[in-house]
Amino acid sequence: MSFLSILVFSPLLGILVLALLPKTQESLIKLVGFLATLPALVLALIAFGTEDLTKYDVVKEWIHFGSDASLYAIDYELGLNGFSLILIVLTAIVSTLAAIASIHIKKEWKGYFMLFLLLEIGMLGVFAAQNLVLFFIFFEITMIPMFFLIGKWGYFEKEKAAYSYLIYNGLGSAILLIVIMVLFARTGTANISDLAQLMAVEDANTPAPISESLKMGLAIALLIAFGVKLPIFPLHTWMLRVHVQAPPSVVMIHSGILLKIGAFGLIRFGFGIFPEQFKSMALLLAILGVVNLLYGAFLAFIQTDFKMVLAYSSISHMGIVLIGLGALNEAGIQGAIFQVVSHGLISALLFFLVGVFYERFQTSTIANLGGMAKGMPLASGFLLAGALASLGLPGMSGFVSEFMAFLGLFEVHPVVAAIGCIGIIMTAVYLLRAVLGMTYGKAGREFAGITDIKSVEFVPVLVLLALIVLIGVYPSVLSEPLQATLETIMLGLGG
Amino acid sequence: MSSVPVSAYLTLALILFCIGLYGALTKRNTVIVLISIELMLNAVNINLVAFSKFGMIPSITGQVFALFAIAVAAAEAAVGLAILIALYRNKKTVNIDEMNDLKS
Amino acid sequence: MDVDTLLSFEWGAMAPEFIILGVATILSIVDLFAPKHLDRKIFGWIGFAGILLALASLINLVGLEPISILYDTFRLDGFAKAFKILLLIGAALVMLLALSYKPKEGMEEYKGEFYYLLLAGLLGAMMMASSGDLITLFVGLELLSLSSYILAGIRKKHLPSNESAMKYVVNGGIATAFTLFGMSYVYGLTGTTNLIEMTNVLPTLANAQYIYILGIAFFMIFVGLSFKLATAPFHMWAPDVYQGAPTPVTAFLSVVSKTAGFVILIRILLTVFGNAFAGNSGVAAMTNFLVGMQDYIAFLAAATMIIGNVVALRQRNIKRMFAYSSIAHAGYLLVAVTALSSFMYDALWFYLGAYLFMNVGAFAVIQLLTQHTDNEDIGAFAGLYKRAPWLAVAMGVFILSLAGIPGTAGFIGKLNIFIGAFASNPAHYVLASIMIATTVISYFYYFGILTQMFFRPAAVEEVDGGKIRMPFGLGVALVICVVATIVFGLFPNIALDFFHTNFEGFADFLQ
Amino acid sequence: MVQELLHSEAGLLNFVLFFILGVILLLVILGFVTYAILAERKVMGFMQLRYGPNQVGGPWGLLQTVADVLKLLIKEDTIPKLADKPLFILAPVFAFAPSFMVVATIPFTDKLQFADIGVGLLYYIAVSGLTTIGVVMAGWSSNNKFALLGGMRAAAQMISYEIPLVMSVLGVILLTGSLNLNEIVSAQENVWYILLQPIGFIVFFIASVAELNRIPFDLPEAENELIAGYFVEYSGFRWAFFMLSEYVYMFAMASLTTVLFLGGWLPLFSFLDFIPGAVWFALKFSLVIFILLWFRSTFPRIKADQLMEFGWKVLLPVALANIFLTAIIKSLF
Amino acid sequence: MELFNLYQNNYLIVVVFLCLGVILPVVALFLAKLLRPNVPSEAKYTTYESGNDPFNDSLVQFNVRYYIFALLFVIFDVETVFLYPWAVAYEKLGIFALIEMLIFVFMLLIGLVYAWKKKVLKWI
Repeated sequence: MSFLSILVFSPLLGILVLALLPKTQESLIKLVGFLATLPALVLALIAFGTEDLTKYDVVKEWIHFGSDASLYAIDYELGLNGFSLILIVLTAIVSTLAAIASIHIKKEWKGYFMLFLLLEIGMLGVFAAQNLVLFFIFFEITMIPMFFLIGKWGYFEKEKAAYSYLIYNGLGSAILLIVIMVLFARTGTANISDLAQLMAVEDANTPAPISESLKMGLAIALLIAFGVKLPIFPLHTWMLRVHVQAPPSVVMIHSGILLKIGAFGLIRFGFGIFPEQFKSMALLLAILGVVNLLYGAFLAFIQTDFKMVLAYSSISHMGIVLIGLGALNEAGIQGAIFQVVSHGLISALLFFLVGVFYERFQTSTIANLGGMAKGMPLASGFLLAGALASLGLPGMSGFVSEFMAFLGLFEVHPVVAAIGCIGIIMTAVYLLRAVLGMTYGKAGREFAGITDIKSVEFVPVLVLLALIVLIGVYPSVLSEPLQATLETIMLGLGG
Repeated sequence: MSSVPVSAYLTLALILFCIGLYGALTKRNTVIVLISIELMLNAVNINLVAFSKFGMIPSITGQVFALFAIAVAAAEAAVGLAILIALYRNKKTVNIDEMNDLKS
Repeated sequence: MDVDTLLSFEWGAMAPEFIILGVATILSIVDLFAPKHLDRKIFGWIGFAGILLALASLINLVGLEPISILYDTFRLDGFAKAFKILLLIGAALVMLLALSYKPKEGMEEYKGEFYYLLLAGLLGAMMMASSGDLITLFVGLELLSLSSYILAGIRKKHLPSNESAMKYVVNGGIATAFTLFGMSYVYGLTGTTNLIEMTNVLPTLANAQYIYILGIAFFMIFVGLSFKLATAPFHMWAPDVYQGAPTPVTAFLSVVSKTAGFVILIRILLTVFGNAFAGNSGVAAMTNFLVGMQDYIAFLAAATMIIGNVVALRQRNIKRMFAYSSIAHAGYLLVAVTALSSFMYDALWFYLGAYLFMNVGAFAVIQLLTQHTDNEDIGAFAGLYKRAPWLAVAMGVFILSLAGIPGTAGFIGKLNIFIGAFASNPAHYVLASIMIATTVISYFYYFGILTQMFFRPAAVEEVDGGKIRMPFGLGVALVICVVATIVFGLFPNIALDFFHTNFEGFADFLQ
Repeated sequence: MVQELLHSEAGLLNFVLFFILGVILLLVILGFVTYAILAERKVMGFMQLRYGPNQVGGPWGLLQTVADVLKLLIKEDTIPKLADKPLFILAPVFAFAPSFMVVATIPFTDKLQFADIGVGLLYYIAVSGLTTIGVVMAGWSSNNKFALLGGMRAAAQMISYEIPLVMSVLGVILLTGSLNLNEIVSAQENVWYILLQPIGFIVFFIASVAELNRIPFDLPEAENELIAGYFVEYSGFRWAFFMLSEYVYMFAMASLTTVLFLGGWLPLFSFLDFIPGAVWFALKFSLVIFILLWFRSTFPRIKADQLMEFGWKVLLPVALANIFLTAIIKSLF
Repeated sequence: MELFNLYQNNYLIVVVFLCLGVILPVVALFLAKLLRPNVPSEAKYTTYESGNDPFNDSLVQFNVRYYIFALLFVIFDVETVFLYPWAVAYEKLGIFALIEMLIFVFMLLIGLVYAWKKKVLKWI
């Protein structure tokens, strides 16, 4: 077993151990579930520390269709580059923290953790996959556990949420599958770098020709497929339901990592394989980004439930990713990637806090939580910190990413960028409205007998905050590993 | 040799087939439906025998095929009737419209 | 024909058929003379052993060169071997299901028949797989059909069973007539019923009138065979029959019968119509007849997928739902047929194999549950995870595989079909997109079952604590199915390599 | 002349000529029936030590049957109100027409034959089966319980015995290698098939008696059980046609027996061939008829269940065994 | 041509006989109609039930055995379709045909035994 395989599949060990445990042993199960996320974290950090990422590449023969073994082969190929490595680290961290957050889970811990770990395998695999089919397989593997996690452990309308998650993502993945299969069937390979090369050459030697219009169609399909995941404005409704109905620990994962698969896919495949086509769609991307940003911000403003505020803020923040991508220059794309990571951390933090509140008050509406600063000063403080990070306070990660993304866009489309800036302001407005309403607003309830954030709950909060600040103060912790990836992308874009 | 062209047989067979199909699809009485099916199968036999005698490449195989078709048709009719009898015992009807216990 | 010619045939090629025939015959005789109180279950085990023996003898034959005996009416080529393996495995699993089938009423006196009729149906299917003549094809088809008719109605005192059998017979009869009518035209055009000889004659037919007749023949045969496949336009029987028939029979219909249907479809399509030409506007413009028909097949495939998946959404009865699901899967398979790419055989073979395991497995669970609760409503699955977690997980695997989720054999099967559809020229984008879209639609009802099993509490607390006792045979079948579904999902090359090394892509198909 | 006619082109003229010849045969058969009925009554009379008809038409009551027919002719005809009228009227025709049709292929001598078709035997068996339809039709259309029961019984019996009958002649076909009745007769040049096919003959004969609905197998028309079976509602000439068809069948079946097993027109010993074939045929034919009449006065009627089970459980297996015995012996020698 | 004429003529005869078979009853019944008296009365047209007034529907339900015999007949009669050509061509076919037919008839016999054992052949 190679390093990367172990990294990706390490949670499997936890699943096996859990399978053997009796299902009544609550604390033991939770402990095992938590421990099972650690190997991946450790390995991911080790990988983060290495210089030469290519040594982790794994290629093993796996499936080949048709009688010619070299053609139509899907190999088991894992590999890392700067971008995916960062996301893997992010995944490992958020997973571990979400496992801690899962102490609030009230029933069927065994099933929960097994699915949770399966989900982690899927996420790690998605970022490590070097080939489209493998990517798709891991992508779908994330979908099934999510369906169950939402549907079983969620709140009142959990089944509905699970279904809308399933169907939207199913549709997205279906479109993705079409793209993947067309590419695979007509070129005979699913390897991403091979494909990128083949696409770049005119009249490449493939089993079946790929016309320019087909390429454009595939690119658009790819945009839609990942747009569902991201989510881009008209395709976002499922995501609200999930954010509201799923248990907070799951939403940490979902908002923190799963949404990023959309961005990851767009950057990795969209810009990697179809640079020309995406170049021609850049303005569209930027406009979509601005729409997302504004739409999310405006609607977040009128929400009464804090979860909904966060859900719309996610939409809004994903707009920034699109804006960065639409800029088509190094700053923009770097901003987009930064935003991916930063939003992953921030939303994980905020949703963890939501989980903490929900655990204590069984509610997350802003009005009901008013005046929390008195009862739970620490928690309120963290909440405020998270919100500030989210609205892009300098010195925190949100600032870096938003700054770079807009910097990039101002260079190309200043008008669009200017409109987008309204969104930034809005962000500050709605977040502060919500957070201040909760912390200092009119007291919504009695806080007597409510414990503040305690013992193990500190871990995720502090870790996440530390990372947010770290990135904010010292961005090159991300930008250095990203350098190579960015260069490749920029090369593909012809600049 | 023959004053009757092969197309006449084929047309006859086609007409019989269509009558059979019409009966099988529209009749309410299951027995009649089964008989209609037999009619369709017999139309095939006419085809086969006509082809075997007057076809472009006449050969005896057509008649052999017709024999098999007859045998199979008989078996099918037998099975059909047996099932109909079993059904009739339980349901007391041979009307195909009344066979509606199976519905979602 | 004298003794020497008789002995000169390689009868060994028919060994699997002979074994099945022998076992079926012996069982039927023993059944008549065995004492009444003898438990007929032993017959099931004998039948199962017979199928395994036949499978062993078939695998023994795998390495041989194509054999054609009895004046080319019986062919043992790669195609036949490959699909016979599927048929035998499917029948063996169904037999295991049948062994554990204990309905509450209506089957008291017909236990023995059940087993040997199953074998007779299997024999018919196997004959279809390896016949090189329209007559034997037809006889095999009918042997399978007639056995299935009776099997569907074998619960003699059970009204739904009777009714389903009746509907099956009527629809089947019409379909048979269609097929036969088409075959008669093909015979008329070629003057022979032998497929090999036909392939020699058909390319010489270039007259527009003949092509026209051939077109009619094609549609007749295709429509007739769509009955066996349960695809549009002859799918209407499936829901009723699947619902009314005993569950093992339903499994048999959805697996063995369907596989056999595709076998005969491919045989006829490729040998007969694959060699004819459509239109004769200049020699250069001659196109293959089958290619000319692609659009129509594509239309039917699309209709089948849409009907199957959309109507399935409304179903509450689990067997009925699976009937529509089976229609949908037949539609997916038709996509592979439509594409006519070099991947067609792999795709069909693998998909049918995957479908075999996942569907039989699903039916095993359905049988166990419906028998246990005497309730075929989808609600019977409610709270299964609580009552029998392993069973629920197994069913979950089958459902995911049917829905085509990665990690299961169903996904690889679909992948294979997609490659075929996209790799062919011109590529079938629309058709494949419909297939993918309908797959997503299928999530609704497939995951509906998962929802019932995992999310909902059991509808009623059962008297005996809701414990489900697992009969041995069924348990074995379930384990095999789960393992196969997952193994072929993760390591599909076990099957694909076996296929390619042994059957060489059916290069011997037309020789 | 007939030979030339047969070889000339088929046309309307031929049709007319054949028609005339057919009418002649029909008259002969009607004559036969007339006197067969008389003979039956006479023979039964003798066997039961009584006179039988002896009053009408001079010595031995020669015109008795003629008088009976006349009586039937002027008898009032009723069709029950509840009957299904078209079917009721059609039934006698359906019963009679096939009975006459089968006679067409029977070779009375090597010269005297009407239709010499290649599949004569098959033709006979196929067409004779049609009568069952007439019987069932009569039983059903009468809308009478007795008639219906009789019709169903008759049908059940006829189809049950049809199978042994059909199977028993397979031995003959195997030996001859042809379905042509002429060839079957000529194949008996040396040995009659009654000697080569004793089992076949016995099965055939029993089955044919049953097919003819004669004692001991006359259940469908058992007067004292079902009044008169399927034709209970018929009267006058309609009724007469059922009777007529029965006797025509008797004629046909006796001829067939003669042809298949008794060497047709061939002489008993070859030195006796100065006697014309027609005479030989008549002799053998009369013998068969006599045996049939003899049966009638000797045997009791058997029970319905025995009748059916005998056909299926005894005759059919025996007939099948006979086929294979013949086939095996034939391939051995 | 000669043979064909012979062939056609022979079947023409069959047609003639068919016509005769139909014409005779028609003519005879027509004659009888001229001769016979017609004195209708209500009683004459009632269904005959040995002097009792008819009761219930006459199209009574039958014992199912009648149908089962019909089914058996269909099967066996049709199977003889195969035996006839076989018997005719037996000399030319040789031992293989014998074996094949033995198998075939053996199957038929199983069918018969099946019916026997299932007490279908029992007439009540």
